[in-house]
Amino acid sequence: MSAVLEVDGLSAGYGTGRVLFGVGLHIEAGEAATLLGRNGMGKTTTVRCIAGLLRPVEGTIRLAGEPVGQRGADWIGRAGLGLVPEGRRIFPNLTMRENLVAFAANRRAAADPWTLERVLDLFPPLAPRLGNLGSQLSGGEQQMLAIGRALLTNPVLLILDEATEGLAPLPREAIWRALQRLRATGLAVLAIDKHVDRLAAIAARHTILDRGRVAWTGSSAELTADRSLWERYLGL
Amino acid sequence: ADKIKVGFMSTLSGPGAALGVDIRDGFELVAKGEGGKLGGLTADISIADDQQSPDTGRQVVERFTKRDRVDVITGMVFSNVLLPVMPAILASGTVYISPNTGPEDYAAEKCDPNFFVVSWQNEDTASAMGQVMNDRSLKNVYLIAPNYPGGRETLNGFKRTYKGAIAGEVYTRLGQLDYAAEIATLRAARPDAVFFFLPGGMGTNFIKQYVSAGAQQDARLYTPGYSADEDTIKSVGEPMVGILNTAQWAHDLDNPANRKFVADFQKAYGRLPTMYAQQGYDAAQLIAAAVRDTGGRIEDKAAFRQALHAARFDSPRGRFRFNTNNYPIQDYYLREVVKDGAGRITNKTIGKVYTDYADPFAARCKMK
Amino acid sequence: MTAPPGLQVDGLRKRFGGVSALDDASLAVKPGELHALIGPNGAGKTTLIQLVSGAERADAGRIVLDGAVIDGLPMHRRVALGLARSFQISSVFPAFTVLENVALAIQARSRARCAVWRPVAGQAALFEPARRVLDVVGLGARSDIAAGALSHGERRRLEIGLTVATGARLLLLDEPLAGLGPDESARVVALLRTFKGQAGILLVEHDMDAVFQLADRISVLVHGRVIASGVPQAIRAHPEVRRAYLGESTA
Amino acid sequence: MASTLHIGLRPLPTLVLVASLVLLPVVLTAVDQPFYIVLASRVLIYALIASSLNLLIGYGGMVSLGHACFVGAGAYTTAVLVHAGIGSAWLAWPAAALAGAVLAAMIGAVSLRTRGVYFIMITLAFAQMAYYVVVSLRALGGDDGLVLPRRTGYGFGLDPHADMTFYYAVLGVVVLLMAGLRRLLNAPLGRALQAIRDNDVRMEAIGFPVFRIQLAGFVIAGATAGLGGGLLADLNQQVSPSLLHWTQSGTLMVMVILGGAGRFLGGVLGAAVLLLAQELFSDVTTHTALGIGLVLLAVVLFAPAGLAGLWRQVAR
Amino acid sequence: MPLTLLAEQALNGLQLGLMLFLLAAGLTLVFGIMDMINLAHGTLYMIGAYLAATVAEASGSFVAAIAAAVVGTAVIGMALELTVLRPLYRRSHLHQVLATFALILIANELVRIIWGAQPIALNMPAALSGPVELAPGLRYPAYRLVVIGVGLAAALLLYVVVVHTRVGMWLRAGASDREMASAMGVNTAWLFTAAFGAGAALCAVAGALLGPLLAVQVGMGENILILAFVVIVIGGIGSVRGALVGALLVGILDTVGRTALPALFRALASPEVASEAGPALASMLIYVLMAGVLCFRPRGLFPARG
Ligand SMILES: Nc1ncnc2c1ncn2[C@@H]1O[C@H](COP(=O)(O)OP(=O)(O)OP(=O)(O)O)[C@@H](O)[C@H]1O
Ligand SMILES: Nc1ncnc2c1ncn2[C@@H]1O[C@H](COP(=O)(O)OP(=O)(O)OP(=O)(O)O)[C@@H](O)[C@H]1O
Ligand SMILES: [Mg+2]
Ligand SMILES: [Mg+2]
Repeated sequence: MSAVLEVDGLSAGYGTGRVLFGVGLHIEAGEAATLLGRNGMGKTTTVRCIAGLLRPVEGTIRLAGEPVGQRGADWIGRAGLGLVPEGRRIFPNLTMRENLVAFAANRRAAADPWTLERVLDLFPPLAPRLGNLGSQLSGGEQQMLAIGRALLTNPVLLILDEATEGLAPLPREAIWRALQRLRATGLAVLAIDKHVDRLAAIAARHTILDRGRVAWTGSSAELTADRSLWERYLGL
Repeated sequence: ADKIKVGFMSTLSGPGAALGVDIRDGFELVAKGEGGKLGGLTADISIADDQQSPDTGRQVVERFTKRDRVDVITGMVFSNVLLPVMPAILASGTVYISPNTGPEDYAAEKCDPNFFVVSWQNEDTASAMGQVMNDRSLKNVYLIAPNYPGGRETLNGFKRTYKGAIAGEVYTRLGQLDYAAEIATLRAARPDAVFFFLPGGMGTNFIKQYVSAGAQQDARLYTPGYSADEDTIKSVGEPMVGILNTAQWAHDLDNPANRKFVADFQKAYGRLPTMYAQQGYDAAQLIAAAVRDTGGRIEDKAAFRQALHAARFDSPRGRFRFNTNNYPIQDYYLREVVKDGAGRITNKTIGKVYTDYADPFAARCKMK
Repeated sequence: MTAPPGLQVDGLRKRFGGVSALDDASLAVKPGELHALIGPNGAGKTTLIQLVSGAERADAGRIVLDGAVIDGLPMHRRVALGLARSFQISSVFPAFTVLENVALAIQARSRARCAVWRPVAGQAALFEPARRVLDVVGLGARSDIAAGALSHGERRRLEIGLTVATGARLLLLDEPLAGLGPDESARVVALLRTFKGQAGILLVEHDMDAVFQLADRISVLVHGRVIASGVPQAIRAHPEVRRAYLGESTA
Repeated sequence: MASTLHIGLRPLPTLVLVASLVLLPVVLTAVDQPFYIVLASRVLIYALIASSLNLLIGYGGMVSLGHACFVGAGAYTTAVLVHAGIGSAWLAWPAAALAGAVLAAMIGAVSLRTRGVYFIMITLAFAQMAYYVVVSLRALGGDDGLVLPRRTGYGFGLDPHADMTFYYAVLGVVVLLMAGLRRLLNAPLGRALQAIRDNDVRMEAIGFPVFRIQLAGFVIAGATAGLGGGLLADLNQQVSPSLLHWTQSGTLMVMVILGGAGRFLGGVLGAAVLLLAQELFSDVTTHTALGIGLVLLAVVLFAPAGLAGLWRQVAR
Repeated sequence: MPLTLLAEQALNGLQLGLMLFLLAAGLTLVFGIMDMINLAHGTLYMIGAYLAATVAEASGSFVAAIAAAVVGTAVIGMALELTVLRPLYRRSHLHQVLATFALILIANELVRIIWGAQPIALNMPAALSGPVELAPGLRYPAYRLVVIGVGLAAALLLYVVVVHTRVGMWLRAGASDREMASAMGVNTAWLFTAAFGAGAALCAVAGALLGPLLAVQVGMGENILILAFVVIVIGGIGSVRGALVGALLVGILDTVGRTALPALFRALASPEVASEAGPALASMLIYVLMAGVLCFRPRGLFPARG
């Protein structure tokens, strides 16, 4: 079984301030993993490093075996990382259709590659808004668009940073279901989300960050079993 | 004195730079010829750029008068720089010698013993052209100039002598790029001839566009010499051919001083001199002559001014002397842009318009 | 006419080109009531807040606050009348420290908000209340770092803090819980509960647990129309609401 | 309390700076270099004008490319008053400031409906209109401008034409206004202005009358620039349309950015360095612009926060 | 005014507009789409003209001149982008203003040092130097018709690329959120360098094409640059369509103003006032237009869409 993502001893920060201290994280092909933790613990920072948007201070990151090293974010993107960033970050001056098709790629000649049609099936509310500029979309529509945009690149590793924020119950469920189906196609997923209980059902492996350090890793079973974790690290 | 300090301030950057550079080159040619001296005195010439802005000009004048304490200032091209800074120069009791613009004020009531103009009064060349039109019995002329005092002055000069009818009188924007509209209106007015005054790039644009519109056949272009000189020819090329212009000088005037000047200038700078170059050249010659005549005792201001006014030097333009208002009394010539034997496009003298012409304002000057 | 106190919204319409974002939407928020506004993505909730807060003009309809029609008023005048809103996508002052952010909101209602002489720095009257607000939203420890350096969740909380600090009597909150971790959500829910009775709140939120915990009444917006309005139990049972919004999950 | 915004005033450096400015002309006279007194006066005046623009660009986020027209308004007002026989600085300078303020109020009221680059361009548009008005009005001397027969006087038997007297008059005005400016920036209004630069929508949403606050800032800057124009007219004893030309607005903007937009002494530093550099280069070469250009390029590439920022980098 | 004259003036307005658009096109790309304030745009235009003039002088072929100018200017443009502008993307617009202003100063001096202060000649091909008979009584300079044609072609090309190709989408995406665009797999760095080069090339086309109509001299870029900015802002920054419409509006209004206004004033007011107010108002007309447009449409006529 081949590792899609291997992060080892990752340290990073902004300016002089350190935020991450030796974070490690491994994801196998077709595996779904999560990154959990309170606000400000370093989840997004980890993601930024993986996506090449933030230069690590130290540590190594390998994508599908390839060391990312000094590669630029664009190389990583083309190498098969599909990012649904925190805060949506869709392109406000492109129409919804442009946001979707501009970066579409069928890298892996996948059995059933993602197409505009499939994305619209996943998120019916988008269809009537294809002509709207990104800036003219509702919060939730933007969120769905951000997910669709990432899917259309047909990634090997999909990273969802709070991808269900601002989604109504129905589309949220749609995403959970889609993720489940996707895993069958061998797509690896790294999810960050506040709905830990739902994630526990979908993802196999979980990592909890606390003040920039890995505080715990384990399986869904272990996570659901040990409520003390929830109180200590997730505040539940 | 053991040396003469000259403050040379001209427009050496921006669109107007071409003119300032010619004046400077002409001026330096004299000093070079004398091995760095003017009239026997070591010449300490500090050169400064007024950027065609009175503000900067004022700053430079302060430096010349208050820090370098120069004996003579010269070099300014444009009246919109000269007029604002002149009071400061005169207040400091420094002599100014204008190698180009000769505004009305200082020709008339405000004439000043420290203010000399070696070029012309702003209306002169235009007046000469008015005369030409009369001589050629052109009865219906169209006038174009930029909408600023210099432009109006020139057209007034033209109207002062021109007797015929005026088909139209248009004032365009300073620094205008496109003249298609004006040209169309102009041609609709069906004039016999067009007299235009558009200094610098404006002239270049106008001529290029006028000719490409094929209007040259319907109405010929007439202009003051400084809008049809070697620099404009260089920038316009072929379309210039056939343009008539008036000037106090031409590079083909046949006199020893001129032959020397043109030869030296071409040798030094590898191009034909323009009126501006000649004017700068004479400004320097004037200073040199005065220094020589005072035996280098320029600290005696009165004597120095006397010597300047006497103006004993051989000008390339031929006969030259100062009027009571320290503006020139000189001849004016008609030149035509032609393609000469060598296929070179240049000005050719085709006649004399005025002999010993004096500007009409001198009468209002109190100086004797 | 004498409208009852609180917020009254009658027949609001708003079109964007072809899209009809709001189509004859009406609802009322009684003083001190926590009124939840739920509905599918793109139903028009944020648009409604935009119109009520004065960020955009309605094509038709009337907005009445405590009996006074406020349609025409610019946003800042409405805030002065006690109507403040929060943003779905956090909108803070990145170059200012967290504390200074909130202090601004306090300054906005101080009489000398545009004074030209007395330095702001060290005006306890501005910073003391600000600190209290930060403690409430749990940013007390972060008060001296630049707002631009906050994490997403922290910024969401500052967003709420800014709105609360205006001291408005009627708050329009656009998904205040979005992006908050479980414990932070719980903290904010508790905060909102303390407001009950003191300030009216129009709460737009997709977190149904929170909504059903907090709301006195709930209105459901679908395609720019309020299809149902009532107490939580009624809404939870409402068939059309289940179909259009809740789905079967929260049965 | 920790604040990134409060503009502190370190007494010692300030004292040294002001003291040296006071002593400067005495020294220069001692070494018989009156010219540099004039130059210093010019630098001071431009420092004031640039600082007024810094208030807009650096603190208010209102990037105006029309600032020269307020300078022009003040300058021409002074010139016209002198021609009308009103020769007292006590009248002429306030009048200049008033002219700047009124013009700013009119232009600001329209321009502030726009944002960002559109604001840059609309301010430019109005400045260009002002320029063409001045160029075309023969009453204002058209392209030749107006010459002031004499400088405006201060009474008390002081002679404004004595370079030193004029310098001190300017110094007084500039120091006073800079002090006022600092006060303003630290006060609630100043804070509000800076917050609007950061996020105008949020400011409106927490209850600030954004438009009015920005207009206030715009008018204050306009008035200051107008006053600067008045001083300039006196210094040069001449006014001309080139004062209002868009390149002038550009130069002022360059001064601010060069010195450091949003740094209190940014405008001052920028004006001083640019003018002195010009003086220096123009003394040794006629390719002044080349030198200036290289300096600017170096600053923008290696001192992102402008000279004032560099100051701090070095200080550390 | 006779009909032919009316027609001719209409053509002149159109033609002036497209002259401006030639320069505005490159500016729309760099300033509008890529969102960089490049004051040195006029400088590239000047360089284009000078290169064209030099090559035309040497080779005698106008086509060769244009080709050389385009290639040369594009290379220079990309070099500038790599060395000076690339470090500034992450910084505020103000830094771009300062840097590109510095470039203007430097370039002008260098050009003066290399080519001298006197304007230099760039003549149109003899074939086009005369007028052609469009309609009986309506002769129009052939060359200006070419300018009209090229202007329209440039507009069309730019519109198609920016609005209907992926590259155009990447550009717009990169301009609004560089980081995210690269995360989506776009090599923004090189994309922008290339686009800047294209912008420079468009400058060169403008410079080479307008050279025969306008003086080729130091500083020729500055004044026309302002007009180009006006055009773009009126149209709506980032909109090719807007830029074209803006250009035509400015061209026609300016032409009408210059021809009709003075006449109008002469009819209404005293000659004194007329000769003063007429030209004055004509000169500021386009700025009045811009202020008016922005007053009622603060984001231009066509707020940012292709
Ligand atoms: N741009 C930035 N500059 C400086 N510090 C930052 C920046 N972004 C985040 N930080 C700091 O880094 C730490 C981790 O931030 P990060 O966004 O990774 O947290 P997170 O786990 O994603 O939190 P959340 O759940 O709120 O998104 C926080 O303390 C935050 O203050
Ligand atoms: N400026 C605009 N131009 C065109 N359409 C717009 C504009 N703003 C919003 N819309 C559309 O109006 C509808 C309502 O938007 P709104 O933001 O109010 O939805 P919402 O209820 O807040 O949704 P969400 O829960 O996802 O935030 C959406 O379908 C959106 O696409
Ligand atoms: Mg995060
Ligand atoms: Mg919403």
